[in-house]
Amino acid sequence: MNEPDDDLVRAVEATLFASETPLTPEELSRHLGGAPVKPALASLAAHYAGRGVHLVERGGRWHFQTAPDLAHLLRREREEPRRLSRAAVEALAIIAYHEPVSRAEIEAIRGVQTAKGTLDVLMEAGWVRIAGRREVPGRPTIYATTPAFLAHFGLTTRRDLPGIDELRAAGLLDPVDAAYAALTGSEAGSAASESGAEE
Amino acid sequence: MNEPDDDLVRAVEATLFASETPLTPEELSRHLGGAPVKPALASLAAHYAGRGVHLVERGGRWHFQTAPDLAHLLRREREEPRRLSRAAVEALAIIAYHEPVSRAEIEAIRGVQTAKGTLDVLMEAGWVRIAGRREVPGRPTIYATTPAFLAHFGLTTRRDLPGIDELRAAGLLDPVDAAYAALTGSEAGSAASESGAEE
Amino acid sequence: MNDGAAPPTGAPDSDSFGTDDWLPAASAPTGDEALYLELDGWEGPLDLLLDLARRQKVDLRRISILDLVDQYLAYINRASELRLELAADYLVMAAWLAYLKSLLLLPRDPEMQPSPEEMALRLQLRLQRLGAMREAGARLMARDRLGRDVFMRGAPEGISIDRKMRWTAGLFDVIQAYGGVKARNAPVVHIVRERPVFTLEAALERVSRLLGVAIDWMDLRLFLPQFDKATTDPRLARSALASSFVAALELAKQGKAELAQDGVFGPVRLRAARSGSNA
Repeated sequence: MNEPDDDLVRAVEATLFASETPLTPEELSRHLGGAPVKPALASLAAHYAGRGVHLVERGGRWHFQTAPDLAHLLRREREEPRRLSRAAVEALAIIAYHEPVSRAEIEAIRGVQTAKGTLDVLMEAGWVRIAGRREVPGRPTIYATTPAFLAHFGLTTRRDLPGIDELRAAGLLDPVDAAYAALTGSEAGSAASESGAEE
Repeated sequence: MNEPDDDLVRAVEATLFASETPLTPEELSRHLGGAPVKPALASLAAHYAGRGVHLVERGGRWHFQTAPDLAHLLRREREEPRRLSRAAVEALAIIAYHEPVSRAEIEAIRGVQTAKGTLDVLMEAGWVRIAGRREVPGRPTIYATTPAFLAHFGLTTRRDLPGIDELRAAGLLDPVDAAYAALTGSEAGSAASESGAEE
Repeated sequence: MNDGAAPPTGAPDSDSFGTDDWLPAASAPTGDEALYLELDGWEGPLDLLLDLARRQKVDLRRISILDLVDQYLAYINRASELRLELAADYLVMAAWLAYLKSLLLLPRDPEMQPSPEEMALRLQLRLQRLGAMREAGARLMARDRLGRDVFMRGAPEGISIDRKMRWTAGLFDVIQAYGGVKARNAPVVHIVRERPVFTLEAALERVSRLLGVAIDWMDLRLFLPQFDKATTDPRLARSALASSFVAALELAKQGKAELAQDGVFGPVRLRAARSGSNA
């Protein structure tokens, strides 16, 4: 086979590169003043065969495309750390302490509505899973924590979660005392007042 | 120089081919999992140097583009890029050669007021950006060129601006006051007359 | 591309510009009048001066300012004869140039600041700078331009970065949140914390007992039980004071005690009621 003219190869290369659509050899040839482009196409395809970009023919039209083994480079995931919202942390805590638990039960305990998206975030994080349905009227979905939850929070089992008594001792569970301590300025409840002050 | 890893070269090639915008080495590296991409860029640029497509650096960002000598083949179907007014061309040149520069400084060189729309056109084209304010009384806005400006005009850096070295050596980028002082050995202080001359 | 300024309609005699080939083709000047009508084509008097200087076809550094002044003034005069409306800045420049010319031609006044030579040199420097930037702009526009002469890839696949959230929370956040929820929604029971008080009954008993042994006015504070300050809650002492004061009022009401206070906030004194007298 004759080596195609180098200038023609370059012209074909540039034209296909700049083209917004794949081109047939006829279109290319017309664009390049009637030059016979097929040898140039073959030469280019051979040149690009081992590279990160390939020159390929699809249905009689030629175009450049990323080498198939590098297609994964076209999509990349980037992790972004993001803190859970308060609602999500509360829902997670309720699920952890009460599992398995339905959304209605979570809402009853939280005292406010819980958006569907809140539970989705917890499932996306991999900490909460659907644990079936409660066999009551309406058969609500029930939620439970996952092994990833235990792993993330450094717990061996759910029993490692501090109990109600410990929470109270830590001042995390006593709004009346907390309010009193805040009013009298005594030091007893400064930790508790923080949670007590939240609504 | 060490030959960069062939897989990395292919990955850089594929990523730059696929990217819709020029990429900095840092962006490329982040996309490719932190690999050091500069040797790969140099190797690719050398490989493409004689081809119909070139790998070029413009303002720290890299992209592939068609070889300039093939312009005649590619230009015909393309519409002309925006035609700039004379005022806009002058303002662009003044910003590029003097940046960062305030509107008053542009006007001092051009000898006429610069319509607000002139700078807007340059900013809309993506060639000029607001580069902050000059810390002098009135804190005027100052303007500078963008990487897109360098890309559009085929400049690797501002040092490639045509004739910039000669202009600087001839003092033609210095303000009139400084040039006058340099010529006469006088102090730059007596310079208020410059603006006085216009009024 | 009209930028809102006076649209550059092309300079007259544009082939004398050489580098200004990026301009729209100049309308061919057919005569004086056509030429002068092109006044709009200049971007101000400095631009006109630069054009006139270029017509001298010498290096701007060697330009004769006097010739240039003459040309400019001739130009403005001609335009006036043709009754063309001239923008004020052209006339101001003309006046200034006429003044400069007179200074350059008249005998020197050595005291004059700035000297006419300085003024002329500054004008020349300005023209050089404008000329340099005009040429730079033309050279810039003549480069291989992206989208006109060179092209980026026509149909890039695009690279996309999917952002994936990595949610973070600490165990303490979870526990604290649970405590918060429980606390928030527990049935509210108001419990007054038990605290040391000196009851009114105790105060009544103590004040009436001590009143019996007192012989004259005594400060109320002397009726209070003595607490060890180091070990006693100060609130107990305040409680005792309050209870004792109320006890004193009560005893006075019952006619068993007399109260006296010499001034506002002064010490409250009391003594046992003298028989037959009232408080």
